Amino acid sequence: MSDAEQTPTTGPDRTQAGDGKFGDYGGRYVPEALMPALRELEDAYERYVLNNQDGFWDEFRERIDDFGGRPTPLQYAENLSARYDTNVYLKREDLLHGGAHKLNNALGQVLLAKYMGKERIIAETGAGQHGTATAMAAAHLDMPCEIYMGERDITRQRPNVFRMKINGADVVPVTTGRGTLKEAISETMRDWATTVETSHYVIGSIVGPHPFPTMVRDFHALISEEIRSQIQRETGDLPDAVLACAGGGSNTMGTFHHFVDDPGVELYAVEAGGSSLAVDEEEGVAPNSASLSTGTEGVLHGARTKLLQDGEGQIVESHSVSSGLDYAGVGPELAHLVDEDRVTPVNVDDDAALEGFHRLSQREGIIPALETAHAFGYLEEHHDEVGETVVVNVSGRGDKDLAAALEETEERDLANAPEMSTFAGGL
Amino acid sequence: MSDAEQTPTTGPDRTQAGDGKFGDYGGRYVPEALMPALRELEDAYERYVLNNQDGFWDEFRERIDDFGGRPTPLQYAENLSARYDTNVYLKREDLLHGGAHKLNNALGQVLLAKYMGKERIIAETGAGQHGTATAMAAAHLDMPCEIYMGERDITRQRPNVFRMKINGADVVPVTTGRGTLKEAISETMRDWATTVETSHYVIGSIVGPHPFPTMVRDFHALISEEIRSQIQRETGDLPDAVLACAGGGSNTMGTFHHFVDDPGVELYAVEAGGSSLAVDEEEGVAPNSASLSTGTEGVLHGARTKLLQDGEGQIVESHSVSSGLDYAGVGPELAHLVDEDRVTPVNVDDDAALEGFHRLSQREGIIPALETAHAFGYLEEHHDEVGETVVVNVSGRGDKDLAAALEETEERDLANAPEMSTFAGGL
Amino acid sequence: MSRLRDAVDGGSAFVPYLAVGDPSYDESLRYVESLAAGGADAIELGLPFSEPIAEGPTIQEAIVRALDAGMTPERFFEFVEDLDVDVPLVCMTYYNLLYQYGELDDGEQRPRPFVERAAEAGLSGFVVPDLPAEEAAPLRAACDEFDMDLVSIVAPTTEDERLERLVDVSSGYLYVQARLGVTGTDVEAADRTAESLDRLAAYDVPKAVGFGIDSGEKAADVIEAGADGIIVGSALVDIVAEGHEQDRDTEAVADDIRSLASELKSGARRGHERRVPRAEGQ
Amino acid sequence: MSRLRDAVDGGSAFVPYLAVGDPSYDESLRYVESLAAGGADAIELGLPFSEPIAEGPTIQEAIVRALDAGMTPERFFEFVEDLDVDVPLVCMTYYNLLYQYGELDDGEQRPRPFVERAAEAGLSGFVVPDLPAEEAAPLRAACDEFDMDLVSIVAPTTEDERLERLVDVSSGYLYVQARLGVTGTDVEAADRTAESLDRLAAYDVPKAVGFGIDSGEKAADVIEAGADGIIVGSALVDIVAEGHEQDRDTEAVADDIRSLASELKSGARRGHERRVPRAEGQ
Ligand SMILES: Cc1ncc(COP(=O)(O)O)c(C=O)c1O
Ligand SMILES: Cc1ncc(COP(=O)(O)O)c(C=O)c1O
Repeated sequence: MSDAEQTPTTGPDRTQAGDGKFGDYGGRYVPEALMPALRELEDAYERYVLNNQDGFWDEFRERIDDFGGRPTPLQYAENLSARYDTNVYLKREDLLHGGAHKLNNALGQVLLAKYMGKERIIAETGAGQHGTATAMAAAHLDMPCEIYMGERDITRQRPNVFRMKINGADVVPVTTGRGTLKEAISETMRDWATTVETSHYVIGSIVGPHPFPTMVRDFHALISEEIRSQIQRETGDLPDAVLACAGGGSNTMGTFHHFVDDPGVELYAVEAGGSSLAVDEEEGVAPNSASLSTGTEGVLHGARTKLLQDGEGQIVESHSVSSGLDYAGVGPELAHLVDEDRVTPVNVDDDAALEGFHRLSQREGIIPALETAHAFGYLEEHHDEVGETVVVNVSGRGDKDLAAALEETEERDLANAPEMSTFAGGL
Repeated sequence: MSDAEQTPTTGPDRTQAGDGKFGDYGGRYVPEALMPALRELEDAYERYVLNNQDGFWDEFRERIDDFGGRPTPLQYAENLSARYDTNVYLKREDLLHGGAHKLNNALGQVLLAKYMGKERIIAETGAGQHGTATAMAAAHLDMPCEIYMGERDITRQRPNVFRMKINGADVVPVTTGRGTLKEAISETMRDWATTVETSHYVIGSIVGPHPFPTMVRDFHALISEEIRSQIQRETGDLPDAVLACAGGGSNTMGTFHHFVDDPGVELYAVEAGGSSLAVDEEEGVAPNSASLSTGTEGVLHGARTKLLQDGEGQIVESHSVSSGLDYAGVGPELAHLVDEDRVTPVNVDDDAALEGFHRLSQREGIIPALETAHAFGYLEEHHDEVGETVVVNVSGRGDKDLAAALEETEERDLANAPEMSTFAGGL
Repeated sequence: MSRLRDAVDGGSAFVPYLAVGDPSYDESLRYVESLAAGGADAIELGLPFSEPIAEGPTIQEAIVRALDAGMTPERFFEFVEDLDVDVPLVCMTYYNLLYQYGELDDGEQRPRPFVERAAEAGLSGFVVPDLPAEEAAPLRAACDEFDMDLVSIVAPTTEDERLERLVDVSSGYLYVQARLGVTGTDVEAADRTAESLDRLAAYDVPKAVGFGIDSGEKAADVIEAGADGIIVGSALVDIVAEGHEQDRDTEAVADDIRSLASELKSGARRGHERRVPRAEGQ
Repeated sequence: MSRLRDAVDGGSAFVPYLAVGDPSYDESLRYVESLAAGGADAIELGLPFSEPIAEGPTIQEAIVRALDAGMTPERFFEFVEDLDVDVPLVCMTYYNLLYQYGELDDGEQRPRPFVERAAEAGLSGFVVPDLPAEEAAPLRAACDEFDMDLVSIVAPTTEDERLERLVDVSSGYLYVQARLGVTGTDVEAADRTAESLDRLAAYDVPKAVGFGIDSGEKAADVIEAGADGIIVGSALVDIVAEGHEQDRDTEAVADDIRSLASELKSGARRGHERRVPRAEGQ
């Protein structure tokens, strides 16, 4: 029991699950075989998550506090504040168990699966962040767990694979296609389509068919619920701006949710600009992951949303220096809020993100995830446009990224990289 | 501002700094040149830490909460509790910023150095845990920082070296002797002896000359202060036993401090039994780090304490599968509490520690540091002797240990290791 | 009038599937024509999409081969036009490709441009596994306009109250999934088939059963259990894959395809004969 | 009566240091004897300890070589007994070795056994850099019993109120640290020396200045500044280290040691001559 218990657990807005539509976005574009599972999940979501049946939400709150380490602090960033002459506050999701915001959702869903009487957890993972969070949650709740992961990703992310395995999860290599996240998603859908009656598929961001985008957002909305009361306690007021990096958008919507109805709070979703914002149609590659900034409407992985596609509707391969942002789609709710001008989509390129990584490490003693670093890249470039008080979500810690950060830093001529010659040849 | 602020910050027992003696242990066995610096430090410790002059302690509490993530949760470990038919509570120091309890002390000392008007931080590190915590604290407080580290340790601990460097610290390779922790300590003492007037030496455990053992313990005593109120809130009572792993003993004394005067609470310091408890006099090696269990009285690194030495008083090389416990000495206060029969020194060998590592990972979804894993190795073997409620300090997370855990697991035939063949050849 | 309904309504229809452009445009043309030669009553032509979430590994790999060989929606329509077969053709693909195709005229709604082009190329209908009935209205409207069918998939898990909606929105035939899971041949084909068909008996629409059928015997069993037709994909794609991997002669592969097609078709007939006497005996 | 006081009290004493057993027992014997031959007035013999926290890298490496070659406290005493020199010898080591040595008789206190054995071997006193005055009583008592000296080190940072205590507990001579830091030769030797000596003027005990002296000229400067003697370690150990690394002939190394010793001793004499006329002139 952390001292968090003294904070009232208000829970998500106990309204409706909604119909899964955010304007025209969202929906449930999935094979018929999965429909009943989604309806069952929607029902469970309404009963347990929204209406706290059998004390689900209370149990979730207690577990995410005691096992996960909530509430996470909102820290005044002295050195950045001085640098920018702006009050910069950091929401420290990097301190959550597992090292990123991911656990909020993974724990919520695994617990929900338990309430639903499911016997088995499946999930897919690309870089391994969602996979490790799910494996931890499954171990904590004593649920068998299988994680699908592309064969190529498995070789690139061995430490995360190892973490999942020692947490007792089975990591199932996916050998079809190019052996990356896309194929792992297909394979997990396939497993789920075969085993829906006993398995729950833990989707890792606010993407996929209804009710996933809404439900995943509710689990992560603890972030903005806490920020709201923390910043008010500290400054007596709401912030002028809130920044969060956006891949699928789970930490983004988690950070924004409780501010959406406050028009005075600007919301910035910082995407990965990669090496360029253009799409190479010939190669089927977009060297970025900026689907909010540059994507077009389409249907991917069960939802209508903004995505990176070529002129014919084939999904292109996205790219980012941060593997956790490297996804061609984005949550439908976020796509909608961008269309409504409520959320401002912005992006910074790989170089700016790496400089953000080094800046936060050197000046604040916090090594951020490369995903998170994008938000700090944006802050550096636009600090004079964000008002007097800005909250940045530190969505994860960078320990998982040390090797990548080294390699990418060595290849570039960054303004603020430390001397790295000792590390020639990798970590 | 985390919600921790609602917890009253009682601070250390505001009594006296004491004379640095714990029975016959402790003292100040250092070159004369350092004496004035130690007296200056003792004076600063009394004024700022014990008497909160200029609001030092308040500032420390606010920073360790907001930057560090205190209070850390006390979590009921459901699965282990069921396994042992005993209420097992986990104190989650692994969730502290940096991934171990180390930051409590590093942040406290760097802040104190600032209050003292020092301009430069120096520290030594073996495995890199104390070095990374110090580098983070120094970046946070905008202090130049140099970390001495043996050349051999630098090659063995590259990720930690990288972390220190990206936090802006200078890592100074120590090439004398065997290039490990001992030489790094000598080198840092040497630097300090030359630069005492402007530098502060941040010692990383409750070892060294007075006032370090007392002061480092006070910074870490937040751990037991929190446990005490958390467990009382949860169970209405004190625990029957408290377990913590012991290397130098900083997390141990931090975990025990507020229970020392409660005779009903058994305190177990779990040392690294390594591969054997014997000392090989011929080779000058003790294949363990069990100085409380097997060591003899002597003088090392500025204090009289229990230590691992040969019959002539030469310090032997210690060994443990966990580099953070791998030290031939132990804090004088702990040595004294053992002599007084207040603390029970116990130990488990490398195999039991590795099994503890896998057990906590698999059953609770928490990958512990290999240091921490020793406490769980002990709990497994002696769970029927620890009473009905036991608190175990999870002093750190295991992310830093993945490569070592893999290698050591592959070499052994452990009862509970996951299948590891995918990882042949390392991470 | 529905060409698909007519094609499947005979009681022993054989509806094979191949991914178009696998492993190349020309080879694929030959293979699809062999299906017709082997007795197909209608053919499902897979238009490759980069994220085929409803496919098993066999068809997923076929789609990757076809994409790598340059298949696009436009090439797909040319393919249909180049084909020399006289059975109705169904386009099987994912909704995003329908949705993105072509330019919209004033007041026009997606996916009308795709449907218009498909009709022009000579296709008779669509199967879109990721398009739920709830979102099917615009496609349905365009199908009506161009006299095309929209085939719905019914799963073993589909609840009864949902069946009505699926039947409502669809035309031509119902694609009845024999078992849970995705396309593939690893599980006993007649699983739950009888049960599923029972639930559908009330609906006056032909039912073609797919998933897992890979031999004449299985085909016979499924038809005997009450299906109006069988849908076979992975077993045929396997022949294409193996031919490609072993670099076999196109004609030899086409022969094998035709011969499996014939086996499946006669299995279906056999099943029909087995059922009809029994039906008469009741 | 103190042999050490007598040895250092002449006004231009030369007190060299070598680590015993570096790089081997036999070579070390020769080198120490060369120091005497070169004019040493007393010799500090380093008994190697595994954690020499007060040493600079030069002496630390010497200690590692000596330990690797098998030096132990018992061998150290044998070494002292084997030595053929007629100047007083000081044992310089860390407290843990004194503390652990030997078996205690009833009522006996550590480190008496070590002191007893040292006296028997012919040593005249001790320098123990990690033993503070506060903890020195048992050693002091044993020294008194066996008529040995305990030399205290005075640092430039030592506060005045602390000086008294250091002087109180010590005998023989005071080891005056010329600058902050550890042993070594990298900094100007006369730094702060005059200042330190000024502070000590009131105490009637010879002052030997160490840290950083590596030439006759520096030796002269330090003595001229008021020291009664000079202590030289690293500069001599450097010769041993170089000889060992380059595998030089023992006698050649011994010659170099003797010649640096002579240079230092004559530097000290020169400094004394420079100071005495001046002192007379005042
Ligand atoms: C630290 C961190 N931040 C952000 C993200 C992006 O995910 P999302 O946009 O869904 O929050 C990830 C995904 O792995 C992550 O690990
Ligand atoms: C996680 C962890 N636990 C325990 C220790 C042991 O140190 P101490 O006994 O001083 O707490 C260390 C030292 O590095 C550590 O990293």
